[in-house]
Amino acid sequence: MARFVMEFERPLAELEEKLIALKALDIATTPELAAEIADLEREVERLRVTLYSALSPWEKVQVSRHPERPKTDDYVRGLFDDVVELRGDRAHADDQSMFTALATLAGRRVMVIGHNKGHSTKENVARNFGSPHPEGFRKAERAMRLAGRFGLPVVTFLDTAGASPGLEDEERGQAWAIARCLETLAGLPVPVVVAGIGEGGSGGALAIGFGDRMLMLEHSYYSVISPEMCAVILHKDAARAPESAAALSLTAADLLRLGIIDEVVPEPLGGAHREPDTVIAEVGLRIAAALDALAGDDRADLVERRYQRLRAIGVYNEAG
Amino acid sequence: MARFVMEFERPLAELEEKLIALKALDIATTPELAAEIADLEREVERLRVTLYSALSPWEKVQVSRHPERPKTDDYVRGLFDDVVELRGDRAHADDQSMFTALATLAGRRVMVIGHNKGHSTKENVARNFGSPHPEGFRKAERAMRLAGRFGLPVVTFLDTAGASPGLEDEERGQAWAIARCLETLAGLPVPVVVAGIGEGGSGGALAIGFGDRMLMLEHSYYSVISPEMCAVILHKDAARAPESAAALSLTAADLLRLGIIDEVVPEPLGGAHREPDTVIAEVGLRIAAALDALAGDDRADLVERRYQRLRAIGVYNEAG
Amino acid sequence: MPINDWFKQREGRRYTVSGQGCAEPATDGVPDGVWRSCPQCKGTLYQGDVARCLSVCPHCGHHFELIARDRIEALVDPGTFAEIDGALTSADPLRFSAGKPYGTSLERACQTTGMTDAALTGRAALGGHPVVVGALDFRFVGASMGSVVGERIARAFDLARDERRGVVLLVASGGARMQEGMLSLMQMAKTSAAAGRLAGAGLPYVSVLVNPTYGGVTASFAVLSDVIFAEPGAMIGFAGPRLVEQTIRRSLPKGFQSAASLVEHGMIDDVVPRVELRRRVSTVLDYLMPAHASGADAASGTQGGEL
Amino acid sequence: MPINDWFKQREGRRYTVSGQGCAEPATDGVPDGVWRSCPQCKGTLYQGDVARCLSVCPHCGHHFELIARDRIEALVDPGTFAEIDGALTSADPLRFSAGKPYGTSLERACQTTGMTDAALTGRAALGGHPVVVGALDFRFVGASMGSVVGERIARAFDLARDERRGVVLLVASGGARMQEGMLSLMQMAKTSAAAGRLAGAGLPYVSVLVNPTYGGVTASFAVLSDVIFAEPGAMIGFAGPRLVEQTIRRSLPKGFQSAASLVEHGMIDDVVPRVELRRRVSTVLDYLMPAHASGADAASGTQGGEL
Ligand SMILES: [Zn+2]
Ligand SMILES: [Zn+2]
Repeated sequence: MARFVMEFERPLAELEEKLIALKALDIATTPELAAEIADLEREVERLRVTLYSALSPWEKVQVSRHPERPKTDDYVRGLFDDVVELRGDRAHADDQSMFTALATLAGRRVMVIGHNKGHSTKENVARNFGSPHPEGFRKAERAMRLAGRFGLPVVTFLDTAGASPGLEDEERGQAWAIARCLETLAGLPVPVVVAGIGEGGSGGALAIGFGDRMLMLEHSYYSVISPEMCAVILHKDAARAPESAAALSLTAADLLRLGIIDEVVPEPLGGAHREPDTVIAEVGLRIAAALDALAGDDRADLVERRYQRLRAIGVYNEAG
Repeated sequence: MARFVMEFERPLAELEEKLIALKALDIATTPELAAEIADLEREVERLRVTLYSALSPWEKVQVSRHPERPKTDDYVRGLFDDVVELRGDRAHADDQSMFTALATLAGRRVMVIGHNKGHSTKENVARNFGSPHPEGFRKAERAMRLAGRFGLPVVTFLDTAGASPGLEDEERGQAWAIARCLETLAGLPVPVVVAGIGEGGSGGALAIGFGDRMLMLEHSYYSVISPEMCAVILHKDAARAPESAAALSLTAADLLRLGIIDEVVPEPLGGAHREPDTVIAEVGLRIAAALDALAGDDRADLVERRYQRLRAIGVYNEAG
Repeated sequence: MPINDWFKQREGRRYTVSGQGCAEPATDGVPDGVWRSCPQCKGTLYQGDVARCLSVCPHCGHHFELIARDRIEALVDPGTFAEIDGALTSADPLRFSAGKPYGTSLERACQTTGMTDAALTGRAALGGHPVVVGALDFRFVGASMGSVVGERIARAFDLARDERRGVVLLVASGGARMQEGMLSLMQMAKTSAAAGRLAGAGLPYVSVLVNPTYGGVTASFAVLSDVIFAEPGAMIGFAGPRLVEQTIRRSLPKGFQSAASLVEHGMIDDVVPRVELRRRVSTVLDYLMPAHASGADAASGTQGGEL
Repeated sequence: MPINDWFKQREGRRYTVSGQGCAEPATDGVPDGVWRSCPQCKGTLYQGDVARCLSVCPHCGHHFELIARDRIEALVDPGTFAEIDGALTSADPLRFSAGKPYGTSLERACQTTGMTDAALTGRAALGGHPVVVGALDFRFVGASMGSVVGERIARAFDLARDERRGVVLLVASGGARMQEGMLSLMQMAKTSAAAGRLAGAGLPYVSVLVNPTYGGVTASFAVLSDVIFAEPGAMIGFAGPRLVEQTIRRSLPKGFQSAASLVEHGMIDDVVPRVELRRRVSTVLDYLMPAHASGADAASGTQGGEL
């Protein structure tokens, strides 16, 4: 399968194709070819570094949406043992866009909750492209409550463009389902570790997207609104999304600076999909460290500290 | 509107019609008519007493289903002030077959929860003839939890043929919704007073149908299964419901004897629909007395005592 | 009261909560004043009549928009509202300049509304119950929730918890305030957490959703109340109707996201005309306020002498 | 374990819980024995092969009915099951004689099953965890819940709460036992209350629904568990399919009330083949059992010396 090419990668992809074409020629008949290939190889390498080492916010958004980027279930498969998936909201449906499971990370028993995009079109349809319906949030809330009752730390993986905005999603109380997740997560008497691994779209991400330790992959994003929709609102033109992406301060680096997240997990040149195993292992290490750091804390303290952390978020002036 | 005539009332209804016809004749032209009318009036009165003072279980079931029998909302209208109806399960729909409201009984603030049959065909369609869908039980559970959180005693009115047995009711988890009601009601840290006012059909009635003080109108019933369905299972013949009704021990008197309920509220000759105001007032008096008796109790004691009450229900042998 | 005495006294009482009604419109002897037209019945109305009816059309019942302060004054016991946290003002933490600069929007909103941000909160009494009350004003940047709105709402819940008050919020909003980026989104978590702590303290919270209530505000504190009412005609949802229409690629059913349809879908308790609101909310508080929290000095705080 | 060491050790581990598998069917050298035919694949099976696979067809995976004791023995740690409350027997409190006299049904059920009523309960260890385990046997009056079943289930929960054990129930039932009238119906409330108290004590409860589970048992303790599994092919619901069909006056969709459709409708966590059940439930208990409750002496009770 040819690698999916993001818009901003095209110049590089063209050079790479040219290089492949050159290499296919008969070097015996064209002796000057060797030098040409060497030149082009240097050129490709230079462009690769240039392109990827200073991704713009909009480019990062594209990387975060890369179809080959590791998904929640790749992390689960790569990191956890003794996985018991829990399914269903006990009222309407099992929403496969939200994954919930009892799982063990190197001996640490936790509850995993994550938005779950698919690896194929078929999987994506079944999982609504990772955009939960109300029953997905109710399933997540059920998992949270179970974790809270049995003292299991919660590990969440964020990877959604946002909550599903369909007619029936509205009719079944999308807002109500998200709000209940927020209230439940805030009051959970167990450690909560959040890992942003791809898209972090608005309320649908936030529903499982805050806690006691928050980490994000370097090229993942977390935003109040999608850059495209922001551009439509501001300029009536979705094509101006790159501007909006920059204005929204949605990158991991931005959010670290704003004090909303705690750490940025670096990605290999080109993005997590270039070396998924390395990235998955690194995220596993960071989550394990966060769990260990939070393990000894008193539960009431934990909830109070989480509340104070939330209360401290916001920038305003207070006169007099 | 002509009074609805129950099957077993027909002989009486025929005599009454005959009496009306006689009275319409010209007494001047037929002097012997006066004596005939007086005779018939005595006959009607004797039959009335005979018929109604020893109703069979199956006849009581018919009285309990009488379309003019006072419904939950008649009790609410007749007994309570400052009624604030609460609606909806916050997930799917507002089920009008289940009525929930904050309400005040002669100064006593309570949560009212009741199956709600309609007074007309239109109302009955809107209320599914008093048979709740899963969302009705979830609405009741929400009302219970609210009452529990704010220390409001719960008063329930039972009047349902049973939970709705439709395809979508099954798909939305009818059993799950009922079970959660049972668990919630059992653990509620407030007094629970139950009034059986009409039909008490199976799990759909039980979901709001047990508590700390249970009273039933004389001709209401409460049963593990409808007499008709029982007859179909036993004899493949719904027409043998009268036998089943007798076998099932489903009358208020039976249940008082079995220790399942605490008191039987007498009905006027012919049934509650003959003098609804009297019956409603009497039920109000009994509920108020029960609330007052339970008002001072410690909440943990209340829950423990309710559990012990449930644990004591059941008849079995224990050898050795 | 012995129940038998009460039965005797009962004569003539109403079983359900009724409204206070509004004065008859003055159709003759028209004084000089402002006239406005009703978008629902197309009638031409004397502004004075509309105002006397809490900005409800006396002919058809259409609910005109109300500014936050008027909403609060119409709801709470007269003269008991005392604003808190008025000194908070929005910063521009992201220097958000895509489109119209955020600073400019804020300045204009302050000038046109006389408010310091979209939420107005304060202590008050309601039916004699001590409450913290708040209202969002759609004129102020679409009543969107940024840091100041989030902070005022969270402080409202915290204050109520500290002083054993109920909370009553009149909510309108376009959603989270995108000009403050993730700082805005996190206000959803902050306000939801605060609402949860109030609930944990056994204190009641009633919300009233007015037209329009959408996005991150609906999906957070607005619906975490014990009882949810809505004004007639209010449109309420998470995703806006245009986005939903684009998603499903067909036109929306009639009444979609209307207050009345939300009652049918089980999401809110009732649609309450503005003129009945005070009575209804006050009755709810009669039930849900802990007995020891309510008293004659409902409007005064326990901290310092501030009203 | 330091996570880096663990990463190294990880090679070759499976990410999800796998089954124990069952022995290969003995197709050659047929010894004398009983043959049975599979209703699903129509194959003719050697009884010994079926038994070796926990009464699952080795060809198509069809799950044959299992008697309660065999279900329990197949689930718990070998040799740890010790029955409790075996001395309870059903009375005939209503002298129920419509149709076949209840007393006669009970007698026959006792004779054919060797059980004293439809529920079998006891202490056991499961994956080393102390549990109270129970199973309902459909052969005994359709595994209906009367006073004895209700009492055994309630005592199972109470015992688990007293001794800090988890509860695992293998549920099948036709519903409440109508021959005991309201005494039966009230067992729904009793068992639900008992399940709620176990939950309140922070102890886990796992239920496994097998074919068929209906009526008052589904609508009470069976689904009040923290995790709900079902056997492949199990039919589960409140109202029976015939009643539903009569109600809606059209034929039922394919798979209606099947275990697989209940997963899709969000009602149960998973369909688990019998051969994987022990491993799966034991793993759930690894997560949910309070650390101090599990130990080596899982099978022994704390009250007296009774196992
Ligand atoms: Zn008008
Ligand atoms: Zn087979």
